[in-house]
Amino acid sequence: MNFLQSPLSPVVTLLSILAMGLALLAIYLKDLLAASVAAGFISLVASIIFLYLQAPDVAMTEAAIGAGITTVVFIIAVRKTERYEK
Amino acid sequence: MKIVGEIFLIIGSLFLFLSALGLLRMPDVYNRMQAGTKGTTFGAFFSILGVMAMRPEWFLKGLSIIIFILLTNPLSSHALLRATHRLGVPLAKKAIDAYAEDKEKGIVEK
Amino acid sequence: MRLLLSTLVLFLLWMMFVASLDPQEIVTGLFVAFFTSLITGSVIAGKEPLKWLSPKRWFYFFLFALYFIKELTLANLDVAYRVIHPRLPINPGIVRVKTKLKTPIAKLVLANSITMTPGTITVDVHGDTLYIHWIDVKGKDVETATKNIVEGFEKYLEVIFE
Amino acid sequence: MNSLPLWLEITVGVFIGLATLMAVWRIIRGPTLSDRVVGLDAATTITMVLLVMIGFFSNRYIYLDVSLVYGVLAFLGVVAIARYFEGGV
Repeated sequence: MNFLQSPLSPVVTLLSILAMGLALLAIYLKDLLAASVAAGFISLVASIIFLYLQAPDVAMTEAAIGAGITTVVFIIAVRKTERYEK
Repeated sequence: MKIVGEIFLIIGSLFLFLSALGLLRMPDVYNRMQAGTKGTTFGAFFSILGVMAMRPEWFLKGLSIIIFILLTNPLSSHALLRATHRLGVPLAKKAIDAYAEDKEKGIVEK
Repeated sequence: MRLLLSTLVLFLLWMMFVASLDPQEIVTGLFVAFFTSLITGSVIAGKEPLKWLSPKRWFYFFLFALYFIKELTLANLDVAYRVIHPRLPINPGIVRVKTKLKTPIAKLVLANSITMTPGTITVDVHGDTLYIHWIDVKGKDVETATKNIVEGFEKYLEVIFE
Repeated sequence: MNSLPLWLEITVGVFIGLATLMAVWRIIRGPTLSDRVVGLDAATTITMVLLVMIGFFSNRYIYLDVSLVYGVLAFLGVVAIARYFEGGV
């Protein structure tokens, strides 16, 4: 149990690799709205990691900011500018 | 009580798995949404019911999560499907589409 | 009357979220529920608050909940069968159905329930017509679809909300 | 406290992990944007269950609050994207 909740446990490593892959996807996508969907998923994975490392307050803040506010702000920004990257 | 909770946990996670499989296999957005909405709602319902059966002192909070999922999951799928149809994403095969017909006739605004 | 009812509903919701009987929580909850219902009371309680008190409606609500859980289970067995089957036996399409319900909240509950029944999902509501995506279309005309999809729920919802 | 047998923990973990991976695959591959949002919506519900499970295994009541807050805000995000499609926001 102690090993499974250290910062180097296999679960945390796998989740971090997943978050990195999605971050790369968010960089290479040309459709900016799809990139913001991928960024929303990154905050979801980060929230799971924080909760797994026993920090529920950080996880709650991450969920609030990453899932709610960031997606809405990105969408408003895309609406003001343009949707596809050149 | 513990046995019941374990069985509920297995049923719930199995249905979560099946709905994600449906998300992978179905041919178009509308059918994917069918599998995604129904399966995840049912899976979450049974998993949280299983947790509630094993920890009776968590009953109220689990009940509020279940009610919340039952209310919001259909709502978001409904909003998303309506917006998708408005974007003009076609149905899978040669399927009948009464909604598009009524849009052509002008009964529903585009 | 309306104020009292919405305060009570909001206070019960608050107690469900905090789930403790500490006097501090109860006093805070009463204050918050009262001031919230000053602003939004008419939205929560509706036009006729006496509807909330009739036991017949609550009994039918209980029956509706049982029927809903049964339909939800059937829906998921149906989805599981279609997903596991190697050839994906689907025949999708969007059909119209008509409903007899009038009030907006009844239509909302009907649309949400249809989303959870076997193989159907609501796409749009327009007046008394609902547009429904059906995974296995059995008949194109309005009567067959209405008979298959809506009628099971309508007889409960008519008593509860109308 | 009553804890689960190991095989059951592994079974539940494998099922939920595979479900998350398939939703991620739908987010990566989806031909249209709607497919990606459907994947995000399903992944949100799966993650809510996963957060409740982590709370159950480590026996902390406060973890259920994180799940509830996450559900509320992710629902808001999906509805905001749907409003964008219809021309609103």
